[in-house]
Amino acid sequence: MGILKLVLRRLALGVLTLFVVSLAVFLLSQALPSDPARAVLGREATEENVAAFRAQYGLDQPMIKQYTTWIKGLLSGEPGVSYSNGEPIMDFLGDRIKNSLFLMFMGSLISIPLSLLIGSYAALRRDKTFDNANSVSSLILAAMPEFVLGAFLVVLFATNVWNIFPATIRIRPGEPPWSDMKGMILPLLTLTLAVTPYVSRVVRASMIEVLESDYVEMGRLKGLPERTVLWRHAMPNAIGPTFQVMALNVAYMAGGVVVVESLFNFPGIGLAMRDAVRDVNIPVVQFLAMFISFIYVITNLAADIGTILVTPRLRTRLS
Amino acid sequence: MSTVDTPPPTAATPQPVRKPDGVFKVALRMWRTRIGVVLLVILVGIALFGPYFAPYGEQEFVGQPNTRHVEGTLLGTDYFGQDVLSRALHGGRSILLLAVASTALALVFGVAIGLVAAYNRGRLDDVLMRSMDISLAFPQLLLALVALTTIGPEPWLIVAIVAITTTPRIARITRGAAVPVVERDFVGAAEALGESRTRILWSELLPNVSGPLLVEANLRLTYSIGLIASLGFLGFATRVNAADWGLMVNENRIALSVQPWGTVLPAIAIALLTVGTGLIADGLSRASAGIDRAKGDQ
Amino acid sequence: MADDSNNTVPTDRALTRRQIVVGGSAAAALVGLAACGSDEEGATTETTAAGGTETTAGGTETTAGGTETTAASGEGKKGGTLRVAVVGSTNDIIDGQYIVAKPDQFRLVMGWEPILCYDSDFNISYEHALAENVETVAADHYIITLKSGIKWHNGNPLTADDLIYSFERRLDPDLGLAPALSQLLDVSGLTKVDDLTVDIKLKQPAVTFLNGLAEYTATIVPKGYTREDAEQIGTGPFKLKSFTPGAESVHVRNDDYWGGAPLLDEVQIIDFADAAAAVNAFTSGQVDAIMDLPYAQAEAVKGNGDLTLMVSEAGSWLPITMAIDQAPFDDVRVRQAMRLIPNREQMVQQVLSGFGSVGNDMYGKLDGSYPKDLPQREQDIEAAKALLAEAGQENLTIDLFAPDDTAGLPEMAAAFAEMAKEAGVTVNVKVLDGGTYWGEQYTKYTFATSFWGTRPYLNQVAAGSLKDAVYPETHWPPADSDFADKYAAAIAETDQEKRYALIKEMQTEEYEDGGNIIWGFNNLLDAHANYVMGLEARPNMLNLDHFGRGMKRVWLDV
Amino acid sequence: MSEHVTLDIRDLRIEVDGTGNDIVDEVTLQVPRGQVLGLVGESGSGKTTVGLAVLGHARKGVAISSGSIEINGRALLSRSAKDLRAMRGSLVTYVPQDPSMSLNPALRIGTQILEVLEHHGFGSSQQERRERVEQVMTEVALPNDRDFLRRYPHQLSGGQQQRVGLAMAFACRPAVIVLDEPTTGLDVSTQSHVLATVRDLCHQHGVAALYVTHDLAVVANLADRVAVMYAGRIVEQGPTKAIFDNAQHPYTRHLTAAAPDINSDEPVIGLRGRAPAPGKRPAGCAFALRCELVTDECREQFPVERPVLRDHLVRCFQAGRGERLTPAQTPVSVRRDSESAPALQIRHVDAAYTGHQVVHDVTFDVPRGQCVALVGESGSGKTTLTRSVGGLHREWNGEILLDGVALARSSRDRPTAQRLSIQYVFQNPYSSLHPRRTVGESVSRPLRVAGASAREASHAAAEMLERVSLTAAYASRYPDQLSGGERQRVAIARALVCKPSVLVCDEVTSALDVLVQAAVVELLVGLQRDLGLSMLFVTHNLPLVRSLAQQVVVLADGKVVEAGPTEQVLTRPEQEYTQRLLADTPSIAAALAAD
Repeated sequence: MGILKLVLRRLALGVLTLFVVSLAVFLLSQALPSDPARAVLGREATEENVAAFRAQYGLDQPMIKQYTTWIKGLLSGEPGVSYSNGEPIMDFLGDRIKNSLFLMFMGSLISIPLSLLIGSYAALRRDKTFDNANSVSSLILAAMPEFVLGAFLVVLFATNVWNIFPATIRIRPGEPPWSDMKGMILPLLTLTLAVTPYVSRVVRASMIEVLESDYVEMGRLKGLPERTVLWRHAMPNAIGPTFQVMALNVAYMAGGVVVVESLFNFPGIGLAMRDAVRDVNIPVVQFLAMFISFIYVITNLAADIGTILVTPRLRTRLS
Repeated sequence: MSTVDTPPPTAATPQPVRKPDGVFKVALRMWRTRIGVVLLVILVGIALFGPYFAPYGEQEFVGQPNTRHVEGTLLGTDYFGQDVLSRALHGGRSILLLAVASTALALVFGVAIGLVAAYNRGRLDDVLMRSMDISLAFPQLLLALVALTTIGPEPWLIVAIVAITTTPRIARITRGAAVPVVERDFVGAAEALGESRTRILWSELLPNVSGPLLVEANLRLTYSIGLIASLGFLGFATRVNAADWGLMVNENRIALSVQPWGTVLPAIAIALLTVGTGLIADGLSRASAGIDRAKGDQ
Repeated sequence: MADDSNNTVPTDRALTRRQIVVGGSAAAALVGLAACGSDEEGATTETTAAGGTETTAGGTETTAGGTETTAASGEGKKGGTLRVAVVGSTNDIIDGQYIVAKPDQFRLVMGWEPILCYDSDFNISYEHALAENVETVAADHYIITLKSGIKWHNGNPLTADDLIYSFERRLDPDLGLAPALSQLLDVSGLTKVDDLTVDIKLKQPAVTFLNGLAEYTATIVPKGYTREDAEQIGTGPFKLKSFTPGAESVHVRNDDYWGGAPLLDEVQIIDFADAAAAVNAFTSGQVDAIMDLPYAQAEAVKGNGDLTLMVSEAGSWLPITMAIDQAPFDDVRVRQAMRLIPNREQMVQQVLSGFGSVGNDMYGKLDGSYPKDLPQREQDIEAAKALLAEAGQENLTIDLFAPDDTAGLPEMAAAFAEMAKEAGVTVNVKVLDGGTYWGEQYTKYTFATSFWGTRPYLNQVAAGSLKDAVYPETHWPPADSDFADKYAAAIAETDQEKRYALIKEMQTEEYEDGGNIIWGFNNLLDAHANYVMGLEARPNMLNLDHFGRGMKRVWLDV
Repeated sequence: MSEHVTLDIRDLRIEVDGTGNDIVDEVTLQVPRGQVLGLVGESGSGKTTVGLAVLGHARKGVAISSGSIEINGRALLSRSAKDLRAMRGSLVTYVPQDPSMSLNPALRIGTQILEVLEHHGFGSSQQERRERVEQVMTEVALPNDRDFLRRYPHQLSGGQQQRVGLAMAFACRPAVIVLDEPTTGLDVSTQSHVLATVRDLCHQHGVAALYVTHDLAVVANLADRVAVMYAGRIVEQGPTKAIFDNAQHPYTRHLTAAAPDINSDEPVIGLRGRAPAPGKRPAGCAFALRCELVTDECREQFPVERPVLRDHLVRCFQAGRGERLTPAQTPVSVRRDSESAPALQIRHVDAAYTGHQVVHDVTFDVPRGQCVALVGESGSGKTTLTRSVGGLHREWNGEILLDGVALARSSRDRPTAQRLSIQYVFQNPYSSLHPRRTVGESVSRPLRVAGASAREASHAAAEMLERVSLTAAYASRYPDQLSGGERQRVAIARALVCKPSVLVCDEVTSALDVLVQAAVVELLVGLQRDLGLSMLFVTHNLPLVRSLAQQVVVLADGKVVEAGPTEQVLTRPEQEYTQRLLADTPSIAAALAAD
């Protein structure tokens, strides 16, 4: 019962968040100094063309009307049509969404356990060689923007030094995102290298807090084997913060895909976003902004619920 | 015999008067912080004074573009036939100024919001922090992309966007650090004296969250540099053909295999700058954790 | 006359918004407007004549030999898939008669063929065209006869009805494919003579009509064709199998092609997000060829024994435009001074990495009428200063506008601004976003930048150098000039010699007093793996040897 | 006796890693089977370090460097980590200070007890182990049903949590148990129950217990023998009665004189200063710096342990010398100027905390010049009430009158004069001083806020620092350079600098060691006498009340249970609640008398 109520409350907050974001996105696109019709149709467009365009996409409607039409479309799963080719947005973004989600999923699948492992081990070996080496190398990795990192990986593994991995990924239309796993290697490596240092630092910090707790010392004083102390006494308490970390991770990736996708020509939403921004393709920009915010809200919601589920103090308080 | 007349030992051996060690002082005892400071000083020096040492002008044509060996240049030419070294020496100022300006702005707003939220708690706290959460739901890079595309790559806009997206993060950290301080009794003592709210925020709370804030400010500076560099990479330059480390990476990336310096030099500069601030942030956070632990022991 | 030349306008526009923002090197986007081979160090050497026999491109020999017949069908191995990298996006389209972006050119050429075409000397030809003969009855009266036995991809024969429909479709004001064509031609002017012949009466005399028929977008589509057709029917050597904008298109061999079945089984045109990704895919062997190789990579490709660089001369150009009726450019001395400011060779070096040739403030480079005898204008700061002083503009300060969506233009403006400093002119480069730049303000700027594709001289005049031109950027001609009358006479003149004489007068006037600063022409830069046979670097309007005329003679030597 | 010795610690030395500075040195202790040894000392004396060492454990940064520990003749310190693990939790167990922190929040309590049995191979089957869990739960007087065992630590009260800690410690039937202040933070009634349980279990099962505490009353009630630690060394040890009745070491005598007793009306006697920290300890006797009997000999060398009587050992050259300690000041004579209006009147005050009412219709007065002690257990509402008086808590109704004038709810709404005349001293001196302000700044601040000039304020501050027995030199120090007692003096000085008519003291001594506590109480008593202060003294520590309050108000569940003159309430309580409270409060005098 309690959990349901809490989930509903968080959900309501999530919806509120999305509502505010939708307002922001909408207003921002209204603030566009250049006329989207003009921008899309280009320099040879006649006045009639522009007027027809505006009518076709409802740009001649009052703002409130445009907003409600847009929201209704979003809610009914028909977020409108792309300015550039008149196609329904979902038609050409459907595959891209799948691809990007797969990329983020795979990235998380690798980087989350890796960050947990590295972070925990660094916490255990605090101020020892591994911890110091890791702290410095992760600092350097984290300091390198993804675009630099990715570009070097390509030079190293795909083009100039060794030609082992494909420099770009090719997922053909209609094929599942896992159809080119070899091409996935470098994008995943880039994402992992970009995300893991940051996340593992968070894990290290929360793990240290747990390891220094009285109950972990108590576990040792009870004569429990170190293994038990770590896995049974420390881990469950470090897991809660870790959920937040996973959410962070996903949120970070949602931003990072823009760069990674353009580096490796990955047919995902990041590239679509870039194109849409460039082409002033407002419906697509609006949709993707909402979609990415949606992912963010959902992962946070999931992390909150996850944290509650693994934290008895929070879980039992509800019932 | 009175107990009180035993002279207090501390009075007998007067200690030198010193302020409690600040986070920075403690952090400076660590090698990582020192290296960070050295890196930062060097890079800031290059960014600020580099132009005076540049052999060529910022936009001076010196020879065949994308060429590694050009007479009169140390590292060759970039995509536009300009001297890579000179461009790199010119290219740090704007990124640094923008990053510092936006972080400073974010710091002002974030700290104000965080302190007000922590001190007032209740509804105001809820409203403030929820709105911070909401603004965090909007991906930083995305906002930057959309805003810069719609309004144009103006310096003030870059500063505003980075500041706006950084503010909630600083506000959260400030609030987190300030809540335990609010509960400490010296705040109550100030309240009992009837000190004004602003005074309490300013002189009771702020000095006592400076440790975590310093860490966060450094961290945010690191990320701001990265973000502004990424914006440059994505093609948003504030002046046409202006030298800018992030932009340079983008401009010359395509020639990476032919003339690596054009990409590598600014990339290294960005990396060293962020590593520098990152190391300082790391040292500061370790120092402030150590100080907090010491306090907890008492 | 305003004419068909607007066909090429989309080609120019292809640059907009396409290669921008996150794209690879800025200058990379400039590639692809024109044609003229040049060795690495320089456009200045002008090694390759516009004549277009034998082009040596860099270190590796171009494969297909000098003449067009070498790789005729029958020669070379059959089979295989050719994968070509292009920089594309979700905005890309396929239309038999229209393009939005550069990859659209490629896809159009694969499936549809024009009524006439150009050969490599830039003369009108029938070789790759659908017309067997176009008879010029008068400057305003033409009779087109189609080749017989040509079949559509669905097996139906090509007829005069298709030709008439194709004109109708291009004239359709709702589609707006070729608005300026309607200034010349009305649907009522089309008369079917027989199954293969159509009689065309223009609204006014225009010899440039023939040039219009030779544009690659002046294709014939089957009667009833629309862009939305599920099956995209053309006459070209490859049939469209699938197309996903921003991802790829797949084209399969048309076994019934009228010119003999092509050799390749399949052609894949693969979209890349930016030039860097495309280059990486090319150099790591994921694709066999690349359209628009970034200048920066030319050296690397040249140094790679497995790869072949194609440098093709083109006639496209990037002018700085001065509105001749606005201060300070209403004083001809100021215009002349500005034209003396740029160091043209440096501009070619800097903006085009040397992959181009120096311009002489004159367009129509590949046209037979191009005035090679006009003296090459050079940088002369002192003369410029003197002219400015005469005009009372010693310390001129002026804004130069450039769009942010056309890579290269802001940089070109910046390079010019640097040079202008020497002459005491302060040029402030103002970059506007593309939508704004090409919006209402466009053609009203006093001082701006632009880009144009390859056109014959008269077609270009109609497009940009008349008061009623499509884009009168320079507001040419001056009020007291008879330039427009000469133009009217020229397009009505069917005799080439007389026409050229008129053109010469027009050219001279623009060369002396005009508002365009044309510092250079850029080359087309492509590359392919050595095993791709049948592509030749020669003067061309389109990349990859005019896309191998639909890749019909291309084969893989593996 | 050695054959009866279960725990045998010899010459134990524990150092700060890498520095060679000793935390604990020359510690030799024996605990026979079935006996409880009380290890007493101030915070920082090293008593917890010794306690942990008995389990072969040293905290991060600390190492056991020499000495031996044997349990039932088995040496502990030389063992491998694995052997040590096998002994911990079964042969020797530990009950920590704060059960809310040391029970794992993520595991059910049943699991946490059971896992000890499992890992030490207790019994032969899981069934047997489960039965043992149920049994040990009964032993510590907790329910042993499934539902209870499935609870998480946060679902238990503090007393229950500590019983779970005891159950874990006793589960494997250990030979030795180390209890580290297990009742700190518990209410007296809960404390008395837990202590009874400990005593019974040790005696029943023949466990040797090392009971680490700073609370002498607890020790007097529980321990068979007492060892007193000062600055890392045992300065005196002997049978409990001998230690309390016949203390030989000056430090021990100070300790006992400083401990308030519910059954004694002798005033407490404090001692200033603090024990030297590791690395700063002198060559001679560590207590020499504070000792009134100090000689040159004391400063040069640390005296060896020598017996006073059988079983009673002391390390002091001056052992047994010196007169009986007497208070410096005469107790306050209670002034009964009932005609003058009370300084503070609390009339029908209801107060709520985050919406829940925690104070119900409380009415009492603080007569002018008197000290009223407001006594209650945690959760009784006493802090909410006092904060309301101080204007720090706003959720209250009713009337609070200062000098007959009603006070506004919030201090901000009160006029400056009113604000200055009610002053508040907080519980925790570590949190009540702004860490980045000098003592002088802190003390002069109230005057500055009230509008005084910097010079006036700092002059008044210096004067007030002298008044609380700190020198004016303290003005330029920062709080982290001060001991807890010094900080509390500063806090008091800050309160008094405004010349208030009412001083509200909220548990002002609870964070302090007993000697310092006594010194602060002495200070307050002196100030009350000299300045004629009216005081509201809030505490949970009943014995302390005797030393300074003229009136007592007992608060329970937000209601006044009993109120009256101190002597009457503490010796002849009328209400059952008060009686029980008094009965549960451990008393040294009563314990010694009972023996």
